[in-house]
This record gives sequence, C-alpha cells and structure tokens, in this order.
Amino acid sequence: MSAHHVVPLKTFLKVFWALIGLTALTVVTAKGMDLHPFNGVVAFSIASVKGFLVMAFFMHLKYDDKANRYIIISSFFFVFLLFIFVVLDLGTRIPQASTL
Amino acid sequence: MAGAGSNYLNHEKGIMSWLTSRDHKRIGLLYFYTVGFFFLLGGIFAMLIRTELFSAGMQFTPELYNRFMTYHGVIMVFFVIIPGIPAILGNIIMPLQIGARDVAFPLVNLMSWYCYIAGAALGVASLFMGETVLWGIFGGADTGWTFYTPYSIKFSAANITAAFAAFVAGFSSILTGVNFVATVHKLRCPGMTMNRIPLFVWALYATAILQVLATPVVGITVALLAMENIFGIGFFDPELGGDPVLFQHFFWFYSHPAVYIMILPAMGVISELITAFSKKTIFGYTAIAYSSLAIAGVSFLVWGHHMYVSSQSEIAGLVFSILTMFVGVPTAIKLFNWLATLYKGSIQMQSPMLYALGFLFIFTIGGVTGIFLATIATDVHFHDTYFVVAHFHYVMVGGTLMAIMGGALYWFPKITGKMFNESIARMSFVFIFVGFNVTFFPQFILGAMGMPRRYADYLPAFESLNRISSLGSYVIGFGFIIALYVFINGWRKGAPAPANPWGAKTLEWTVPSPPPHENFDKIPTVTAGPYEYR
Amino acid sequence: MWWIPAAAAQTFMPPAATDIAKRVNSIYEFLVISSLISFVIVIVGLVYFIQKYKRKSENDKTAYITHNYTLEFLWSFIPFVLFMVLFAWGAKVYWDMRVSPEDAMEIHVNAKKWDWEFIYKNGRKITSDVDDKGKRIPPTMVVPVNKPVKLIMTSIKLNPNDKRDRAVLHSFFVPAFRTKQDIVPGRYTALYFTPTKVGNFHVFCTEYCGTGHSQMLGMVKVVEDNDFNNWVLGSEGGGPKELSMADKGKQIYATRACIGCHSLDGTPMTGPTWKGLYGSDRQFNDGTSTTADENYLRESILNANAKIVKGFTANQMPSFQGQLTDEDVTNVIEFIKSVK
Amino acid sequence: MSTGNTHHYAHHFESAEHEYESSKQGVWIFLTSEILMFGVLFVGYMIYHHMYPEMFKYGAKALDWRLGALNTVVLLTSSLTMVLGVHYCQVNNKQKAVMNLAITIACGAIFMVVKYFEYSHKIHAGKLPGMWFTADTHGFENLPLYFSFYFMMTGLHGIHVLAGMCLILWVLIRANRGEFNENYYTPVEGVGLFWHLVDLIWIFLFPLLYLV
Repeated sequence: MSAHHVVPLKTFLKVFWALIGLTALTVVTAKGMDLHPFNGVVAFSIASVKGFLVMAFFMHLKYDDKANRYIIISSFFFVFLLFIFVVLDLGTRIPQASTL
Repeated sequence: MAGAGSNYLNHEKGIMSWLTSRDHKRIGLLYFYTVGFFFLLGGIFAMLIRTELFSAGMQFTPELYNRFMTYHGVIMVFFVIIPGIPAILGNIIMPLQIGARDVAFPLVNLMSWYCYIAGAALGVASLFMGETVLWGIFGGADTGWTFYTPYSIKFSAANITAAFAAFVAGFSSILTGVNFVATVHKLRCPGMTMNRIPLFVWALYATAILQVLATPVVGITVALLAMENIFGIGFFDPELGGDPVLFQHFFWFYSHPAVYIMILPAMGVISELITAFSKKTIFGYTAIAYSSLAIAGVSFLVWGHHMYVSSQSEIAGLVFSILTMFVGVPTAIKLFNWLATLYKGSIQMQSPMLYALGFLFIFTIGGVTGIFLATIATDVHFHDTYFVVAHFHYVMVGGTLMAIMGGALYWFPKITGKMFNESIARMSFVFIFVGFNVTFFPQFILGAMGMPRRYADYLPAFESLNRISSLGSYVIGFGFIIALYVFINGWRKGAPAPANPWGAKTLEWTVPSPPPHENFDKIPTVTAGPYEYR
Repeated sequence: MWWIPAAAAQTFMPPAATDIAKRVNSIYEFLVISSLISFVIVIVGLVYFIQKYKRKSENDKTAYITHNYTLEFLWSFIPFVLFMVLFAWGAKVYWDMRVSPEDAMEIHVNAKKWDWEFIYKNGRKITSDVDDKGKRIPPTMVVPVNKPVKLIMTSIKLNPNDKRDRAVLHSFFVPAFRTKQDIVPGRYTALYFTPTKVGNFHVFCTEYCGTGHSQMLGMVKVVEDNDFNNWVLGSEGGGPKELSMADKGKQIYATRACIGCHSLDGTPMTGPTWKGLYGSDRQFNDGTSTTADENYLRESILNANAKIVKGFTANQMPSFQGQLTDEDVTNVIEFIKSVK
Repeated sequence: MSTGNTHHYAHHFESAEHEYESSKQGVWIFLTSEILMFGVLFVGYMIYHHMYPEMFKYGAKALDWRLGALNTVVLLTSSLTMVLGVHYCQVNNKQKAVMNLAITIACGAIFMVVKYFEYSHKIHAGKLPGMWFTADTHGFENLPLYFSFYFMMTGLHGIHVLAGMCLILWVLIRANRGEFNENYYTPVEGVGLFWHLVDLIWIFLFPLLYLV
C-alpha cells in the first residue's frame, strides 16, 4: 500500500536539521553579509528550498499520489499569475500624466 | 435498511433530520429554499431600482437608491447566482450522475450550507446598520457590490458587516468547490472514466476548480477591506500610501472567474437539456468538456478588462484585451456544438427545452456583446455605462437564471417525485423570456447613448428607454411568480413521476424518483458514454 | 443591406465630436454588423432545426453524430480570426486615443464629491454655479476646436483637513468624444482629446462615487479658436484676474522654503535643481530610474524619502504631507514644469 | 492487520483506503485555497516593497530578527514532532504519538507567547497598523503601511496557528482514546498537513518581514 508508506524516522531528522541549517544560513546571509541588491532574492530562494523540503518530506508529497502534487503546484502557479499580471500593470504604467 | 417506497425525502422525519442531514440531496434542497428566498429578496431590490428609474427625477432618495443597487448586487451575486447551480442542482444531481452514494465529504457539505446561512445572516443584518435611510431602521452599505476603495473606506458598521458577509459566503463556496473536486476525482463509479462523465459534471468540475482557486483571493481582499475600515491599515488607501487600483486587481482576480463560476454550470445544464430533449448524442463531447476547462483556465488571465480605464497601464490593458478575446473561442465552440446537436435530432418542446433554447437566444446576444467590451477601443466608451449592465444581465440572468429554471424543471420530477404542470410552466417561460428582453435590450441602447450605470437619476433624453426597461422588469417579476406557482403546485398536487419521464440516458434517471437515501442499491458499472441515444 | 445597422448605430451613439470618436464608431458599426450576422446564423439555424426535426413519435431514431473535426475547426478558427482582427483594430485606435501630442493644451481637472473643477494654466478656475431659481449650473470647460487638449486629473477632498473623509474614485466621461478615464486620489491621471466639432457636450462621472454620483455632471464647450482666445483673455464672462498656476507655485517655492535647497539655475544644492527637472531621467540610489513626470514630482513633494536621487542623501527634506493641499502641490508642479 | 483494528469507513466509499486517499486529497485541495489566500498578502507585500523600498528596509529594522528566528526554530520543531506523531500513529505506538502531538501543541503555544511579547512591544511603542500608528515615522511617510503588513500577515498566520493548535488538541484527545492505528489515522494526517502549511507560510514570512 503506497498510501500508507511508513517513512523511516531518520529521514525526518535529517530534513529537520537541514531546515535548521537553512534557517541559520538565511539569517547569516541577510544579517552577516550585505548582498545588496540580491538580499531579497537570496532570502526568497532559501525559503523556497525550505518550503520544498517541508512539502516533499513532512507533507509526504514525495511518496504521495501525483494528483496531490499537481494540486499544490497549481496553487503556487495561480499566486504567480496574480503576481505577474499585477506587476505587468504596475511595471508598465507609463507615467500617465506625461505624453506617452 | 428501509422498506420499499422509502426515499431521501421520507426516510427520516422532523426538522432536525433536515438541519443535520449529510445527505447531498437534502442539503441541495436546503440550498434551494434559502437561495430561493434570497432570489426573491434580490428581485425585490431589482424592482425597486427599476421603479426609481421609471422616470427622470427622484422617486426615492439617492441614498436609498444606492442601497437598493448595492444589495441587489451583493445578494444576487454572492447569495444567488454563485451558489445557485452548483449548490442546488450540482449537489443533488452530480453524485447521482457519476454513480456515487454521496459527495466526498458530506459533513463539509453541510458546513458549507451553514457558512452560507451565516454569511446571509450577516448580509441581512448589515441592512439594519450604518447610517439609517428609511423609517429610522434601515441603513446598509452603499458601496456597490464591487466595494471599490477608497469609497468603501469609511468606518461604517454596515460596510464592515457586508464585507464579512461576502467573506463568510466565500467560505461556503470554497467548501463546495473542495468537495466537488474531490468527488469528481475520487467517487466515480466503476467504468465512469473522465471521458464518460456527463457534461454537467464537467462543467461543475471546472467551476469547482475556480471556486477553490479564486474565492480565497476575494475572501482575504474583503477581509482586508474590513480591516481597512476598522484599523485603517492603508493597503488600499491612498492617504496612507496604498493603491486603490490594487484593490481592483485583487477583487477582479476573483470576480472575473466568478463570472464563470456563474455561467459554466449553466452551460453544463444546457448540454444536458439539449441532448435529453432532442434524444441525440451530444455533438463534440470532448470539445465541450475541454472548452469548460479552457474557459476556466483563461478566465484567470483576463480580469484586467474590468479595468481598462481604471488608470491601469495601457500595455496591461492591451494584454488583457487579447487574452479576453481568447475566452470568446471556447464559448463560440460550445454554442455551435449545441446547435449541431439539434441537427437531425428528435426535438421535443417541453418547458425545460424552451428554457434551454431561450438560453441559446439570450446567451448569443450576451456573448456577441461581450466582444464589444473586449475590444479595448469600444470598451473605453462602454465601460461603466448601461451597455455593460445589459451585457452582464444577458449573460447572468438570461444565461444562468434561464439554465437554473430549465434545470430545476428538468430535474423536478427526480427531486420531488412529482410532475409539474407543463402548460403553466410554458407560460412562465413566455413571461420571463419576453420580460427579460424588454427589460435589458433597451439598456444596450442606453449604454451606447452614454448613460452611466449606478445613476439614481438621469438626463430626460434617457427617459423613454428607461421606462420600457422598467415595465419589462415587472413582466419578469410576474413570470417568476408564475414559476414559483409551478413549483409549489407541482410539489403539492403533481402526478407521481416515473423514474425517467424524459427518456434521458444519464445515471440519475436509472434510480427511482425521488431517489432512495443511499442513491443506488448497488453501485452501477458504466460501459459507455453518457449520451448513447442510438 | 449593410446600411441599416450602420444607420442604426449612428443614431444610438451620441454625435462623434473627435476623429477618434469616428474611428471608434467604425469599430462599433463593424461589431454591430458582424454580431448581427452571427446572431442571425445562430437563430435561423436554431429555428430551422426546431421546425425540421420536431419529434414525430416517441420512437424517433436520431442520427448518431459524435463529432466532425472539419466543422469544429472552422467554427473555432473563424471566430478566432475575427477576434484577432478586432483586437488589433481596437488596439490601434486605443493607442491613438491615449497618446497625446507634446504640444497639447493642458487643463487641470479636480474631481470631488460631487463636483468638477476645471483649472486653466493661467489660473482661471471654472466651478459650478447656481442660477436664479437655485438650480445648479454644471461647470463648463471651454476648449478650442481642432486643438489637442490634455486633461491632468486628480481627485480631491472637499475639506483637506477632514481626516475621516476620503477622496474617492471618479471617472471623466465625454460620450461625444468616446473617451473616459478614472480619476484616482493621490495620483494624476490624464485624458487626451482633439475636438473637431463646435458645440456643447455632456460630461458624466462614470465611477460610482456616492450619493451625488448622478448629479456630478459637467459640460465641455468647444468653440472656435478666436472665441477661445477672447474667452481666455477674460473679455467674455471672465472674473477678476487670477495668478497663473505656475505663479502660485512660485509663491509657494519662495514662501515654503523650497528655495533654500532647490535652485532654479541648474546648480545642485542640498536638493536637486528644478531647472529642466520635468521630463528628465532620474537615477536613484537603489539603482532604479524613472522619468520625472507629474506623479513622480507629487510623490517627491509629499514623501521625499520614497526615492532618493543619486548623489543626494535621505532625510533632508521635511514631508509636506498634510502641509500642502492638493491644489498647492499641483501649482508647485506647474511651476517646476515652467522652469525649463 | 496485526492488531485487528479495522475502521468503519463511510457508506459512500469503497474501502478504508479509498476513504483515506479521498480525505487526504480533500485536505490538499483546501490547502490550495489557503495558499491563494496568503498569496494575496505576499503579492501585496512584494508590490509595496518595490514601491517603497527604503521604507520597508527601515521597517524591517524595527523588528527583532532574533525573536523571528527563535519562532522559526520553534515552528520547525513542531513540524518535526507533528510528523513524528503521524509516524507513531502509523506504527501503532499510542504513547509516543500522544507525546509528540502534545509537544507540537506546546511549540505552538511557545510561538504564540513569543508573538505576544513581540506584539505588546510594538503596541507599546505605538507601532500599530495604519492610522493607529503613533510612533515617529523618521521621515518615512508611509511607515505605518509596513506595520499594517506586519500585523495583517502575522495576525492571519497567528489565527492559523491557533486553529491548528485546536485541531491538534482534537486529534490528541482521539489518539489518547486509542482511535488511531495503522489502518486509520486520516485525521492526524489531515491536521498534520494543515500544520505543515502553517509552518511553510512562516518559512516565507520570516525572511520577508524580519530580514529583507
């Protein structure tokens, strides 16, 4: 039964320490060194890796049915759509009061 | 369990057995009563709006008119049309059509009804809050159903409550959506592949995806609006550095897909009606099924067409314009496929079919006028005029309400186990159909002439057309009273209905009318598509 | 027979008073005709099928047709092509509707609950009036014929010091010009038109703004060039001579200590110079850049720390939020625009 | 079926397995809604961050990143114990399952206590959202907007933490009654998914609010 896949405890502990390590890394990169203007990108990338680990292992997606993966990916995709189209507007607002 | 003749209506008795029921059919009926009540309430507000606009000059006061207009919108959108088809007909029919004993999460289904009730209660309560405008008791929000900031940013109990009403009602919609997606994924009976589910189920499935993905966005947006009123958080308040146009983006990210939450299930109903009453297999099953998904997908990318002149950037406007054009294609596909289904059929003009054909007539007008609005240059003129009002009423009322009526009559024998009075039902169609066109067609012309919407008063030049429109609205009202009579009379005095009065082929007609509590004695096994009229 | 809907279209739409309006009309007519054709195809087909294939008996056999790819392709592809043509046509007209020529005459529009104010560069301000019977006379904007006009619009509060009140969205709509633009508080938006027809045209507010929404009317009066010049000079219905907007801005420049940090001759002081500022490229400390337009200037006046120009330091300039009214800000901007 | 525990699944499912799979998918679908909901706040945050970069940088300095980091560790730990709780249910170890669930709730409580101190500090300093802001803006006219984001995002997240704690308490009580075993632990799994989502959102909130 794939659904009742029992993951060995060791995996969870490894993932946990990886998460703690990444938390430390994100603090160090943001506070210790100034990577301006990439601060945001670095912090966000580390957070994405952490999120990936949580979803893959803690939320069992790695062992789960494919459908659930698509479901959760679709949610990020639609957040992305919201973001990209709002940015499309804000980013291309030609100063309205000037001549185009 | 229960003996012969036991069905979902009588297998348990008492009001509590209804209020705590997890049976999808009973929950569907609960929705039917409550949505029906709000439809009447919203209809009364509509009549009041048309009465105000009967002549130039003020019949009521502008404050009162603005509340009529707001509550007509809020009630009809959030409490009638969005839950309308999925929560009533979808709930009752969808599990039967895919050969399931219930929806995936019956308790969640009941919870969604209570969310609806809570939201509706808040909505009604907000009528008595805020600045009073009538008889010292009636107040209410006057922001329009779109809650645009910064107008809606003012500390007003009515605004906050109305926003929360929409928020809570949103949860009802999300829970229904979650339930339906899981049900379609997981509870199809053996042999019921995705290519064999009826088109109504396809439409509901696409709708449910929209409900799950879009509703939380408006939920949090109106919640933030309430916070804006309470704490002045400033997200959408230019005085505190916020951007009111961002509110419109967030709002329409939901509210445009919401338009398809309203119309897609209606399209599903029409697919069922047309095949059943022309006794013919659907033309282009795959095309219709996937066009539902296509519409759902593209609908997330077009919200900016509500904002062409909102000070959105020109480039964004053009991108949204072209994407909006793409929605037109799957819609056209559906329309032509329905027409082709009629070809060489055996068409019976029963009242549900009349509603379906009425839908085709009205929806065609609604559809082509959509192109007027998608074309960015003409939309600059039509935006926020009565042209838009006419267009979306042609789609929402003429489309969705026609489908609700057609579907309700079509499945009436299944739901109640009784037949309705056919000739009176036809009469109701004539009144609703004629009244509808008389009401809303003149509004296209008014819009072209430049009459802005949400006007409590207008220039004398617009009077004659407005008067025709108001008269038409009373005809619609009369038509719905007849329709109400058809339902009540049919339920009380109708002749017992056979299991399959229309000779339709989908699974719900294989069980007795009304269906037993558990739907199927034995879960069926399906070996062919849904519309095998050979 | 094409002329029937075309004629109808002409009568439903208000008279076209700009070239753009005429081009919008052409799209509109094309849309009306093509929709009418498709509507007729659908409805004739519908009625024909209903008649032809009426149920004769309960045992009717129907054709088992599941699909026809050629047909399906045709009725997806033909609408698609039509939609793309419409998009391109609409986009072209829209673009021309939005791009205003450099030399357009600028008029400022203030929208408030629930009235319009039109302010000319020379300081002349048009507000609504009351006639003998106490009836409101909507404000009338007078513009010359065949000259491009650009409106710079913002939404203001009746009482700038009222903390509970909010300036709200409005929308400036002239049906005869087929053009419309929302007016957003805290920002400037622009609308451009070149009237080609002399006459009086209605202005509506088309963004719901509350109780007086439907009373928020105005007029645009298009007059011949000479008449306009006379009117501007004040010989016709003119009031007492006002300072021009730029001059009012200059007063603020002098009295509100702008002069201490911003030069008019190009030398950078504590703050950047105002000479040639308008329309120039601004490079910021964080690496981004923008063109100095009205909205940028407004933000810099009200919230100086929002963006810091390269070579200058933050926290030098006090915030003028709540210190200057919207009108003051507009006047200062007009002054900056005049320092070339 | 070593322990002989069989679960009575609801009448509309074919098997216990079918019920488990369907319920889990239902939770996932609901989580997409949650992500979209938080997504709006994140999108808003990014847009205003871009509009007022200096102001957001200044606002982030007003937060104590040590407390944020502490809370991150606390939540990550709770996520670990949650997943262990599910694991011990799967292997029929009631005692350890209950213990791990209890630790999860305790971590949630610690998180909320830390949050309480952060909030009360901000409230005393007058760093409240929007128009309630009374502290000095230090020349950043829109600084209140930063605190609006801070309070709205962490507030909505805090509500989810509280809801998650209640749900875990519910499954803890049921676990203590011995209702879960290798064949039936669907509620623990579902609540676990919800709790991890709460953790996931904090993983993004922490750097965005405290660090960048």
